[in-house]
Amino acid sequence: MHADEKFTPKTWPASPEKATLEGKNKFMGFWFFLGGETVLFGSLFATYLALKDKVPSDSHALAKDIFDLPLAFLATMLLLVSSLTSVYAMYHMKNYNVKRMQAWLLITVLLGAAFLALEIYEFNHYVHEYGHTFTSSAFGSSFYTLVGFHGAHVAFGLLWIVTLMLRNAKRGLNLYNAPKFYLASLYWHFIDVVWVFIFTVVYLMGMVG
Amino acid sequence: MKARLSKWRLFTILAMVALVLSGCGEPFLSTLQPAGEVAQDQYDLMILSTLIMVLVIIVVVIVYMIAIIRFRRKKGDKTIPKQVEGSHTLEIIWTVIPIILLLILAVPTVTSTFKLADTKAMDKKDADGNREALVINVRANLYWWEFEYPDEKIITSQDLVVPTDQRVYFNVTASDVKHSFWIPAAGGKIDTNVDNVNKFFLQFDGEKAKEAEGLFYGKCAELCGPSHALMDFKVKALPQEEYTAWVEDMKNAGEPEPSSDLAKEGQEIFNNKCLACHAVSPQDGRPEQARTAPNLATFGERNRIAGVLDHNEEELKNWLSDPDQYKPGNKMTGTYGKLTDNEMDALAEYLMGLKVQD
Amino acid sequence: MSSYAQKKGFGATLWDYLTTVDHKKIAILYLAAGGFFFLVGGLEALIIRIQLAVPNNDFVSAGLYNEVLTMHGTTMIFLAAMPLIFAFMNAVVPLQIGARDVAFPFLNSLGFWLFFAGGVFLNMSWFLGGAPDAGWTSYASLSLNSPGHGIDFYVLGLQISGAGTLIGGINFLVTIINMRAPGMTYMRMPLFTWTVFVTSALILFAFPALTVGLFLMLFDRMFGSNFFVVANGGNTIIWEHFFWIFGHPEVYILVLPAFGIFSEIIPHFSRKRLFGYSSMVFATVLIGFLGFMVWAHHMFTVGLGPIANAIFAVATMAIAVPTGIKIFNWLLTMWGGSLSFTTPMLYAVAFIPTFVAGGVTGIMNASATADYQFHDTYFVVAHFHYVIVGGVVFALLAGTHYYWPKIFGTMLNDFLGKITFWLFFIGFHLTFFIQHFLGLMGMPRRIWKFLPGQGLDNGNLVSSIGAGFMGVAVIFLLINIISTQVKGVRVGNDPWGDGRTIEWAIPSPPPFYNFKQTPLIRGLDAYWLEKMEGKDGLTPAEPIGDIHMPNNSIIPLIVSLGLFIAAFGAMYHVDDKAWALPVLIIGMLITLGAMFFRSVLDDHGYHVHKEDLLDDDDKGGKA
Amino acid sequence: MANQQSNSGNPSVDYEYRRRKNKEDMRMQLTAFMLMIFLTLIAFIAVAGDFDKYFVLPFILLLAVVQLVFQLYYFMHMSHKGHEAPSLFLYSGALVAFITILAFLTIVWI
Ligand code: HEA
Ligand code: HEA
Ligand code: HEC
Ligand code: CUA
Ligand SMILES: [Cu+2]
Repeated sequence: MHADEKFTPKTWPASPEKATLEGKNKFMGFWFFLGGETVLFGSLFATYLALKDKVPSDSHALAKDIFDLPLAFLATMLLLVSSLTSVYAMYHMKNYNVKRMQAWLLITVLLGAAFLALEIYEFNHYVHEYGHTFTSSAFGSSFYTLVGFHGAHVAFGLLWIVTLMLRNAKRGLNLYNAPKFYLASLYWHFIDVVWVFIFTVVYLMGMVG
Repeated sequence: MKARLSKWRLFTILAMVALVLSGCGEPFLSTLQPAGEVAQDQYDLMILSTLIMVLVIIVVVIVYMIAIIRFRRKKGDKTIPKQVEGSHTLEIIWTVIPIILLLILAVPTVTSTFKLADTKAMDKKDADGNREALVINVRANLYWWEFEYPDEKIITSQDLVVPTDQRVYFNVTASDVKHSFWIPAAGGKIDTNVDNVNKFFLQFDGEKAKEAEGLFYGKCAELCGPSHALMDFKVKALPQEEYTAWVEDMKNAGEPEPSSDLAKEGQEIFNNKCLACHAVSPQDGRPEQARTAPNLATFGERNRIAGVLDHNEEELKNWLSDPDQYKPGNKMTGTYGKLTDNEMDALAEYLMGLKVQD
Repeated sequence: MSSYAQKKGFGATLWDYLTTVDHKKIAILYLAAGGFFFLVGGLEALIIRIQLAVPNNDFVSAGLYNEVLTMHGTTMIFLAAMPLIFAFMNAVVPLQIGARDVAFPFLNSLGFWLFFAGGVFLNMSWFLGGAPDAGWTSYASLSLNSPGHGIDFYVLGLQISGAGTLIGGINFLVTIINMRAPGMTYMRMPLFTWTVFVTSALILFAFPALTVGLFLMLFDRMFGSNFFVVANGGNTIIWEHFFWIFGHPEVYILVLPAFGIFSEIIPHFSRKRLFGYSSMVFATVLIGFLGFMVWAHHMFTVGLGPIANAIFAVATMAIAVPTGIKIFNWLLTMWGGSLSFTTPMLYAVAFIPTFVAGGVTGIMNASATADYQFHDTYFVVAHFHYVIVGGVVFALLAGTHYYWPKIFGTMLNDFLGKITFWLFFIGFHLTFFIQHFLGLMGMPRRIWKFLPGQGLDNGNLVSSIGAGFMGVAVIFLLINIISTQVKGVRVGNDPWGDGRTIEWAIPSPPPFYNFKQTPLIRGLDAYWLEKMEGKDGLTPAEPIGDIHMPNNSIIPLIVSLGLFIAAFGAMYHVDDKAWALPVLIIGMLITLGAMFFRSVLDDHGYHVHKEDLLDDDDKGGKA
Repeated sequence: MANQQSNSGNPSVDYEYRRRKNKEDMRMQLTAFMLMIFLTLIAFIAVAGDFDKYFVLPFILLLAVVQLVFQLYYFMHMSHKGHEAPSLFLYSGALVAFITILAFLTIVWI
């Protein structure tokens, strides 16, 4: 069995991501990595919650002043939908339909990029509108660190998916790259999971007070 | 053979006695000679836990000694011992017994944790709205300590003065980096954080204070920079009347009145160069942030300079000529220019005369 | 590419080690680097003890003392103990579970080089303006206050080496889950493998907390954020929590594999199976679990309030129970056995009472109000050296002697080994026993000097003399190692005799593919079982066939080098040095470029062919 | 434990079956997605609607947890077999994260 063996939809295995030992290892290792990432984000959430609204006495930008529902909603929708599109990509991966997979991945990437653009706009807005910056208060530091770490994950995820798409544009699917696509999509979902908590804990709870 | 044996025995006994004696340490410093309620509670807990631990060690060591002596392999022995899988009875025994031992330790631990954290008395007021308990605000600074008596409106530094045989309550905080406030003989430490004010209490036993000649040593117990090792302070534990007298003296101290000409000269220099940081009266009305150096009102009555140097003119001049040599990284170095020998003499005379009690 | 044992030149050997992805060679790299840092950390310990030998000593200055103290703790924990444990994990685990390598050989190498780059970076601070000086705990208010770049070296160095450790942890988790030979169920895994498994899980969950803490510190020191700046709403206690949420599991990360090593050595030299295997496994898992619930016992004096203190006190005490189970199981393993006191066994035997003494002082510390007295005194220093040196270092020394033949194919001299042992053992107790009393007598830790007349003089002198003994012991160890390797007497599969686990069934050192045929595991202590049935090898689980092997790669080294360079740029960027930003960018480009290269260039490895394997038989399976 | 193929004996029967199975799976995913959008909407509405704070906070947290479960079990296939170790480790990570957050909400004072 060789990793770059050619397949047809019929010979393509049921769980291509786990069909080889390498795939199985990657699959398992990546899940564990996500376990570690959970602690990482948990720590960032903890920091944020401890420092929420902790500002020097002369500053007034608090959570309930700056956040804005429509913006958060839009961002949430973008990311949620991109999660679905990456599910579609994996659906076609399992069916050995490279073209469709690539197409759905492209849509995912576009949605992710839109999300990032929105986030950059949002940060910019806070800085200019409220003087709420990374260095203005402990609240600012913890907010930008938490949301920024998530944004960095989105950016890295985009880079990863794009690299995979380009690298495998010509040679199609095989048991060597199927696990990679699968992991990238897991990663993307994980980013979405984190966002669910960010919009709930940071934005919604921030607005409730 | 016999002689040798008895010599050994003598030697062991002597060694043990020496160990026990040295094990106690000095009465003004050692946690093993508790000088008050809090230290006593903690000492009792230490003794209880030590007893439990010695018991554990004895049990382990007995089984262990038998095992390693009885079951040594004889030379050339090729037999294969029985391959035992385990034993449920034994497993249960060595799970349950430790749990019991731990419970014996856990119960008093939890009780005393709550007891020693109980500072409600700090807020109790009598009919006139005066606080009943004695409260002292402790502020730790890079390498020196300030003690403010908020109800008496007096401030002192380096030497903490407390009455014996009553609970003294403390508010502790730090103004630059984290330190930790510790008077080993009187009780455990509490951190002086930069983020908050911690509260706790201590009590100083009159009898024990006498044994320690009325003077306990306090230490900074949290790494705080180069001179962390030298951030010592002293605690004068006085009987109630003496303490009250001291407070009165402090309240009435006012500005210092130098007695000699040299000292007057010293005062002049001091007011020019030093007063910006150091106050010389126990009533320092400035806010906390402005009090950037030890209050020197009682300097002449201290028994250490800057917490560590012997209290005499020579050391004082040494200190003034180069503080950094004695306390690396301290915040006084380089803030007052060079002093001439004359200025030094005058300052020393003046400072040594700063007293509130006669 | 075929990497059979040929006589190679120095350059080729060096290149081989720089690029290797073979777990056995990576083990040697870890052993060498960790050993080196142990010497460095030990030297720092000796400086500490010289300074504290007599009152009012001026051997080192106050600032330098704090640097030495900080680097001693940091080096010993992160750069000596951790990598040495990784050395044995790498050397032993794949062999014990019948695997050809770890799950991710490439990442294994990356993990090593990241650790090494971080360690070297941290130690560069000595030459570039001063080492970190806020203690290995680097509490926020003090570390933000610390001038110069010392703390930046600490933050960046630990960040880089921490990434390497995390990678290593994940690697071993997957290896142990996915790569076990047929028949090796979880409850047939050797105990060392079990402890490595739990330790890896602890690494996975503990290191992210440190990562976040370090990021916050980095941002505060370099980018003007306010996490720990009280005036702007920050809070320094956050750092303390993160450090200990990581730091407490860390001590179990260190000690569990040590338990594992002893759980191999004691049965081996008692000729008796481990008593209560399943409860040992259970206790290991339980210790790992409880390890996450107790961190605040390092913070009893912070002022968290009586409720928190009480909860954490009781939770901490609970750890005595599973640890006690282990102690008694070891005792009962020896009970009724046939004990042979080789050097490794001496360490194991010395470990038991020593560790119990250290463990029970841990329980004393756990008694919150008593800890108000113990905390930050030499009592705590004595506690943790009893568990760390008496537990971890004894295990590492024992493991060095025990596994030396499996790693290098030669046998350390037992007589010299025993000299090392006795000197180290005596020196250790001389140094640290008396420190309990020093602490109780009012000696705080981390003090640069102590003043005469406080009753602390004699105790400190005794302690320093003990450290000298340990220093001599280590020199004997070095002599032993050198003379053994110069003599180079080869040994067979099972040089200690009585090997129980399957690594002793294959040649020492094993061929690069480990097992010609994957073995079939038929029970706990599989090799012992086979021997008892009169066979002298393992039962194979498959016919001889081609073996798939990964290719060597220089990329891990380059990735780590890039980060090493970038870290300098990041650090000096704060000083507005013009060259700093380009250096940062170049470093990151090197790293990212190497990673990109790796992901674009498919690397499917190569196969060792059946015919060559059969051939190998004649050469005695040496590789 | 060499590399093994998980293809079963008869490829074409298998193939039909798998196609169908994948399709069903996908339909489930869509349903899950709809639900998630719905939950998100409710959460936003709850906040926009100015309800009592002590109702809204636990409520939206609950919704987030439900979404988490959807993501994990549908999108990330954690319900499929072969996910025992992953879920064990993910939940352990979540536990550690939870304890951390709890501690930071209770014993980090200012
Ligand atoms: C390998 C490292 C290691 C290990 C294994 C341990 C094990 C333990 N440690 Fe230790 N510890 C450290 C390394 C380690 N520690 C370090 C490095 C520090 C200082 C960090 C710093 O501040 O720089 C520290 C500090 C430290 C403190 C903080 C002290 C302070 O700063 O005030 C506490 C407090 O609770 C503590 C407790 C414990 C306990 C309860 C155990 C338990 O796991 C011990 C359990 C073992 C036994 C109890 C013995 C065997 C059991 C039996 C024979 C059964 C019967 C026993 C009883 C009934 C008691 N440790
Ligand atoms: C794995 C962890 C580990 C190990 C093994 C050790 C080993 C030793 N440690 Fe320590 N130690 C810590 C971890 C460790 N330590 C930590 C975490 C701290 C807290 C730091 C802090 O407060 O921040 C600490 C603090 C600490 C202190 C307290 C300092 C203070 O608070 O002021 C002391 C004092 O005695 C000490 C001593 C020693 C000694 C004598 C050894 C000995 O066992 C060392 C034995 C080794 C040798 C003696 C090596 C000999 C080397 C040679 C002979 C050189 C040869 C050289 C060449 C050939 C190049 N250590
Ligand atoms: C920047 C403010 C500053 C100035 C100006 C200053 N000092 Fe100090 N001084 C300090 C600080 C801070 C300490 C505490 C040093 C330590 O213990 O680390 C101190 C300590 C002392 C002590 C020891 C105090 C004690 O309680 O034992 C004396 C005496 C002293 N200063 C005298 C002087 C004299 C005399 C001058 C002027 C010539 C002077 N100081 C100027 C800040 C200052
Ligand atoms: Cu102040 Cu140490
Ligand atoms: Cu701990």
